[in-house]
Amino acid sequence: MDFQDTPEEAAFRAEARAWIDANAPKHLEAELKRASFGSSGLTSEDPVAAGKAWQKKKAEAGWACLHWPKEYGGGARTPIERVIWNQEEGPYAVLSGAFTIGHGMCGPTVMAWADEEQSRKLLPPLASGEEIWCQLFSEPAGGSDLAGLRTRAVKADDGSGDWIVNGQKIWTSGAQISDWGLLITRTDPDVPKHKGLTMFFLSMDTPGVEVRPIKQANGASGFNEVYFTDVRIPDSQRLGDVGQGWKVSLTTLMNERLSIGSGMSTGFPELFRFCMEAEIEGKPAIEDSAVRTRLAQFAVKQSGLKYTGMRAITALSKGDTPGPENSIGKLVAGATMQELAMFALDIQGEAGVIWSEDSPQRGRFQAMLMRSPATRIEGGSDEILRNIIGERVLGLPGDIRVDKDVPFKDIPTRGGS
Amino acid sequence: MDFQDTPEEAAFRAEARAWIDANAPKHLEAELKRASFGSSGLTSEDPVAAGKAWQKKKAEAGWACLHWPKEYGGGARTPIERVIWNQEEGPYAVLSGAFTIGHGMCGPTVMAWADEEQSRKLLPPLASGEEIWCQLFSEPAGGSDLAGLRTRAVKADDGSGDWIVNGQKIWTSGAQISDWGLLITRTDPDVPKHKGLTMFFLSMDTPGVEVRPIKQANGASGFNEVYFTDVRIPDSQRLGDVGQGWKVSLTTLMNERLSIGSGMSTGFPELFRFCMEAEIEGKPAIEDSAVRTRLAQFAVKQSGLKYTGMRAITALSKGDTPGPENSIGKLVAGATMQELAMFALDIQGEAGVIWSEDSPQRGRFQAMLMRSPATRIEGGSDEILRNIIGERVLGLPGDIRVDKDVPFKDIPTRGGS
Amino acid sequence: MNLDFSDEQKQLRDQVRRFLSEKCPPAAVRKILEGSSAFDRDLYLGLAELGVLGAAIPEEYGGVGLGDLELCVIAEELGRVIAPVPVSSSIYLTAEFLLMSGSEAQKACWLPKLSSGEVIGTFAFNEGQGRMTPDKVQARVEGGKITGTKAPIADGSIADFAIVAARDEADGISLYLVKLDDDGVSRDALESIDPTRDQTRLTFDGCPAELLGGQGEGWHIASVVMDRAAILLAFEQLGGSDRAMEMARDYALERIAFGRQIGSFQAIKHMLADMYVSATLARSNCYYGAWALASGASERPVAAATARVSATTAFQQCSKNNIQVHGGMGFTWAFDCHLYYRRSNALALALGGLSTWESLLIERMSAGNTESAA
Amino acid sequence: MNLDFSDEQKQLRDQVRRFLSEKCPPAAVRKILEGSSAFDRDLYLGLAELGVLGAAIPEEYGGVGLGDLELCVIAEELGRVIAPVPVSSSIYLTAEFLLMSGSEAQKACWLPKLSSGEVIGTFAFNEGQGRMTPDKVQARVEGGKITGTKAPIADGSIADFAIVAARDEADGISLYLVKLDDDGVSRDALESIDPTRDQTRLTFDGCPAELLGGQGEGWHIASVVMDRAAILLAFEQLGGSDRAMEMARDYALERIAFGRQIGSFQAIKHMLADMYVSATLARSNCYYGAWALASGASERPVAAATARVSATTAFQQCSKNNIQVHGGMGFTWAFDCHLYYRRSNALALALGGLSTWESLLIERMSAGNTESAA
Repeated sequence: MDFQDTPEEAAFRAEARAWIDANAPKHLEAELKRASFGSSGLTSEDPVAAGKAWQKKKAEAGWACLHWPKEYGGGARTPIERVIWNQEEGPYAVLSGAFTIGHGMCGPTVMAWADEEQSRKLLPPLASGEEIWCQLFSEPAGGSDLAGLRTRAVKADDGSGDWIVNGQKIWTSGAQISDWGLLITRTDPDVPKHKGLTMFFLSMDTPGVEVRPIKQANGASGFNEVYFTDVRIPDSQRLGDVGQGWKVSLTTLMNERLSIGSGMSTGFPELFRFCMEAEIEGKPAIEDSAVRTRLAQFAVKQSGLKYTGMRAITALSKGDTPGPENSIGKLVAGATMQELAMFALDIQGEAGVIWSEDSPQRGRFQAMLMRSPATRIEGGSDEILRNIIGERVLGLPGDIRVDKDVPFKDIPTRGGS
Repeated sequence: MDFQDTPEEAAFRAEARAWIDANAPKHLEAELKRASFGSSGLTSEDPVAAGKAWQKKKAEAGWACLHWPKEYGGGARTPIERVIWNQEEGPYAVLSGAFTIGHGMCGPTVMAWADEEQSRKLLPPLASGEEIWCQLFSEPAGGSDLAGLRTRAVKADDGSGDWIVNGQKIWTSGAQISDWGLLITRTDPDVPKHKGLTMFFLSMDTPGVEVRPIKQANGASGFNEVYFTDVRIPDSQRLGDVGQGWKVSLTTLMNERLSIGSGMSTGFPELFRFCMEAEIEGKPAIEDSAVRTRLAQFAVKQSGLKYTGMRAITALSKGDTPGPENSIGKLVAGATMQELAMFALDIQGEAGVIWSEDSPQRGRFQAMLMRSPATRIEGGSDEILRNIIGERVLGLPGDIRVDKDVPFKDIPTRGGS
Repeated sequence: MNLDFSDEQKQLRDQVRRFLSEKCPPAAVRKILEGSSAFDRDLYLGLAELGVLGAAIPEEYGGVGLGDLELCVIAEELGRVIAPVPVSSSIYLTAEFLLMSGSEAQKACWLPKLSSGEVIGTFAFNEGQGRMTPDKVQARVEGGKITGTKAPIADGSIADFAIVAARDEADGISLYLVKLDDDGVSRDALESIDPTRDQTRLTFDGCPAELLGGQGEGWHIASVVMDRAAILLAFEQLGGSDRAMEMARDYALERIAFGRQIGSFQAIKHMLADMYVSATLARSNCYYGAWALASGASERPVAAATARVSATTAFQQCSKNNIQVHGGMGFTWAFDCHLYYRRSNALALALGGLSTWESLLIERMSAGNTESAA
Repeated sequence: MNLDFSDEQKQLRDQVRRFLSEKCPPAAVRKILEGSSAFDRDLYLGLAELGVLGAAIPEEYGGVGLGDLELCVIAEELGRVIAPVPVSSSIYLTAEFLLMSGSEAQKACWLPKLSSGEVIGTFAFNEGQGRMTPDKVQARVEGGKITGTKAPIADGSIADFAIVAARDEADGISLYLVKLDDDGVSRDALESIDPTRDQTRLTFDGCPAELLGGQGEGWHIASVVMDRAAILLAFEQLGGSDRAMEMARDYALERIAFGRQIGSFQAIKHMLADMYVSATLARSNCYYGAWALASGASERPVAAATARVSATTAFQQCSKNNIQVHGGMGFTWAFDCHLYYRRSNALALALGGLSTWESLLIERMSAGNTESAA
């Protein structure tokens, strides 16, 4: 039990800190600290351009993709070193938002399934931020049922071996700024649903690919729909065998779990600060016993997630593989943030309805209120996460599956009310 | 919208009040007011004997079984009159505890399924409290899955037409004081589970019937196990056709819902009184804002159940049949009472651990704490009630059933860990 | 004993529901959300014509002369369709202030116009952050002129006049009727979590203010009227809860995942059951509120807080879980789920937030109205 | 950075777990529940022999000389089996009081005997109903003799001596060491929700009382020691949470209803998932507490309250839902579910209930230890 750095870790931290101090775009720091809920906070510069510049600098000095091997442009650092880097990078980490999916999920999938030549071609520009990747998995009909996807890839009838893709993807973060996409398709609807899938990568410039932003409930547009109309993909851009797409996708999804940090935020630190300043009937809100009770329950969730993250890092540093138990982070953080936002607005009284720069903490709690429903859904809904914990952590039986051994085309697509 | 009696109702209330005033066993009133959680509160007299005496008095004056027809010993009163009677009977209603199941569930089932001669023989002594009935439905292997019962009835091989019953029932309230039992058995294990059941009634004196009390987690013993060893039942004591037992049992279970009153108690009135008296750091607990918040949430549950009960009575008085929407009473009351008890103990501080006559309200909150887990299970667990609301009130599809079209004997009985 | 609306009241409900389903589909709400104007004037005038605005206003003041129960029925329907109109400001509050405390002249002047929708009134109460307390009232009237800032004020951009709570010359709190077309009034529209209802900052710089009700009685009058309005808002929340629950139910029946209707999964089914429970408790508590409102029972303060706490809880729960049942689609701008989520969280704060009403409920119960606890 | 126990500490855990699984099966707990005696003396002496009681007591006082982290590991294991022994009274509290404030003579006299299990100590703090505050301390020492009543006192029937908080002659609060075999002591056993742990009323009628620690420092010393003990109790709660969750999980795998393992129903599966979440948060918060306990960090008061709030919540949730998963059988005396339910609710109140620790947590965070909030 020890929160101190080892001498080696302390040396690494000093090195990282010195380099960041000398190289980070300090003129952006104040803006970046305002980042919230999908917005980088940047207004004085284009966030993507600023992100690419920072990533390039990091790559040149060996600080990019610390978890990747050096031959692909990575830093080959230990898990603890990555954590230390993240702590030191602080607000500048927001600049890497556009690369999260490429570095965390697409890159490792390419590494695992592409041939060496492709990896050496595709990965270094991804590591250095020259190229951005997105993940084309979810579909309107899919939702939690990821394998229920309907985007079809069929062999071209011209003998070229190329594939022709038609269909629609949804919830694609960053599609509008991506150079490459990792695309899962259905190549055989006559077999059960997990068996007829095939994975490809493709340039987002390929003719027939159309990206349309989705306006979200909170007014932001972080996600996109991507339409495919007779999009031609050479067979050489296939990852894994035909029909092996589900297995390939699991590499991607498992890597999602590897991106552990210090636990997700519940919004508690902000609420605590707010309650130190706000008043209830003339006294500091923090002295109100109802506020204290709620705060205490939020506090132990925040700190529980924080130290769960540290326990995971400890395990990682001892060589353990992070498992499904890390599903608790988003499950707890999403629901807590939503409750917490409602509570913060309640303390603001009728003024809580106002969402402006003049609101407490520049309207952060209003933004949390409006963003948190998405947190409870994206990347695995609360219900899917509880299934994962129940089944994969606690070993309970799966749900009864009616779609398991049925040819995909025979699975119903619409209920009746 | 009106909480006042109509002139007819007021007249009925006056009549009931006058009769109760003249006839009730007033010397028991103080003790009966201490009733809690399965205990009648009576110590000076045998509760069953006292109950029988009161019931007999009521029957002689026409106040027994107000919802039954007169020919079976009932009072043939309207739903509103029953509610008024219940309000006026007050603490003396506790005396009728032993008859609840017989009057509310067994009697109506006999009425619906027995022939006229049997009804005229069986029902009047039940109405007048001379005889007590119990309901022999649940089994160890059954639980929420009521139709999964295994108690077997087979035709005697002596040509008498009698049935021979072997098996075990559980959670039988009042079995040790009952004269008659309503018994559901499996007569055909080769058909799907709901189809092979048959209902009987029998004297609890029948040879081979053995009653053993179950000690509960809270130390009380309100329930029993009942063992059947080669118990012989004449075919004339069959209710409904062979194989029709499930349908007969639904009559019983539907009648459970008819027993609506002013909503179940959550324990809120007691908690409110306690918070008026208790102190937190030298000030009345009721002035503490954390206490207020919790109390308010409990209060709206209590009052919500109370007025939901009144809405149901209003509907009943207009001729509507009470439906599955009444499932909310126990669902809300059980969970609320458990939370509320924990909260009351918390206010008591370390002294809350003590469960004695010297504890606040004679240990009522400790008793609630220890009894409430059963409330969340008995007569339909929280989970079953949510299924009922989801499916029968909101019209959502049933759970996927793996046991539906399978011969009963082929359904697995044990999982593996 | 009868805890239900009468057949006539149910007919009124059906009539209003039919009208609103035609005149106030989600597309109409979206128009306001997306900023075409601050409220739906056609809808508002249509409601006036239908007699909805004047339902509880006596005939002598141009109203229909029905009662409070009818207004409850109407409020529930307005809440179901989250109507983008200033009924709460102009009718539940302003008209009630006039009826309770207005002089004959004030009533005769304003009530017919409120009833016809010709003018809109609002209640300018809030100042600053947090729970309103008497010391927060800083707007001040001297020599018949009012000075001060009130925010946020619902429908402040569109109201023709406001009932304003302000310090009088004796430093007590009194209510004043202030016309908002005066040159001394500035109105700044505010961004809010629910743009389907206008929120505005009103600044008064020496505008004529006419006393409403007795001097120094402002806080008391406001408390009574806010209690009454709270019951009506609870009915709006109830309507919203029911609609959000129905949307979720319908989607759970229609949407297939893993080859099944998602409503067949207990996670979804039980979430819906809990929404139903919460909405049902709210309905029963609202009916209790309606009874207290209409009968003038001494329990009204307790009943108002009960209805309000219960309905706020229900609407927030139903609207957030409606999004959850819809999954990703529920979080798109294109689906209507967020309209209900926005409204539920805005209504939760109107006339004071949940914690305020929770505290009031217990304070009132402990002050003597304890019989309702039993 | 390393937030885990060392391999040696894990070996200790395994050793203690093996010992307890043999010596403290549920049947042993039931013996105490059903009144055969006030605690399991054989088990207690066995724990002493194993070095468990003296784990954190220095060798010079007859202990094993390990540290606080080892005691955390042990506490978790005792909690897992809800051991019916007075370790919390005698070790987490009494031994700590002596170590922190005892004179050399007091330490030399008592610590070896506590470590060997030869004597049992307890902390006599509580008076009356509700949260303990300094003004509730009414027991009084005059001329070296103590008079007053303390209840409920855990293990009061079986303790040989007690550390008693009482008014000193300057009306301050001081701690006194009082032998309980004195004629002036009466002990009345009290019925409790968890009969597997003794609760007693101690009445002192002029018994000899020996000052422990500085005069007037009683409240301060007690606060520090109770914080330390709270972390250890949180580990007991953590062990209990895990075991209750495992019992529920095992039953959900074994029990069939509707032809399926009940764990395949989402209602049960998700209930178990929520138990896991709660127990996991508690584990992480307990580790934070363990770090603060062992390192003497200034964050200890915050960490203690954090661990305690989290573990209390987890154990209550896991033990009540364990019964729910078991259905009717879970509510029988014969099944062990109620043993955990009882203990969880008793531990929730020990050293002050949830609301007390919630309030302390935020008070402490706002008093400056705010870095832990980030």
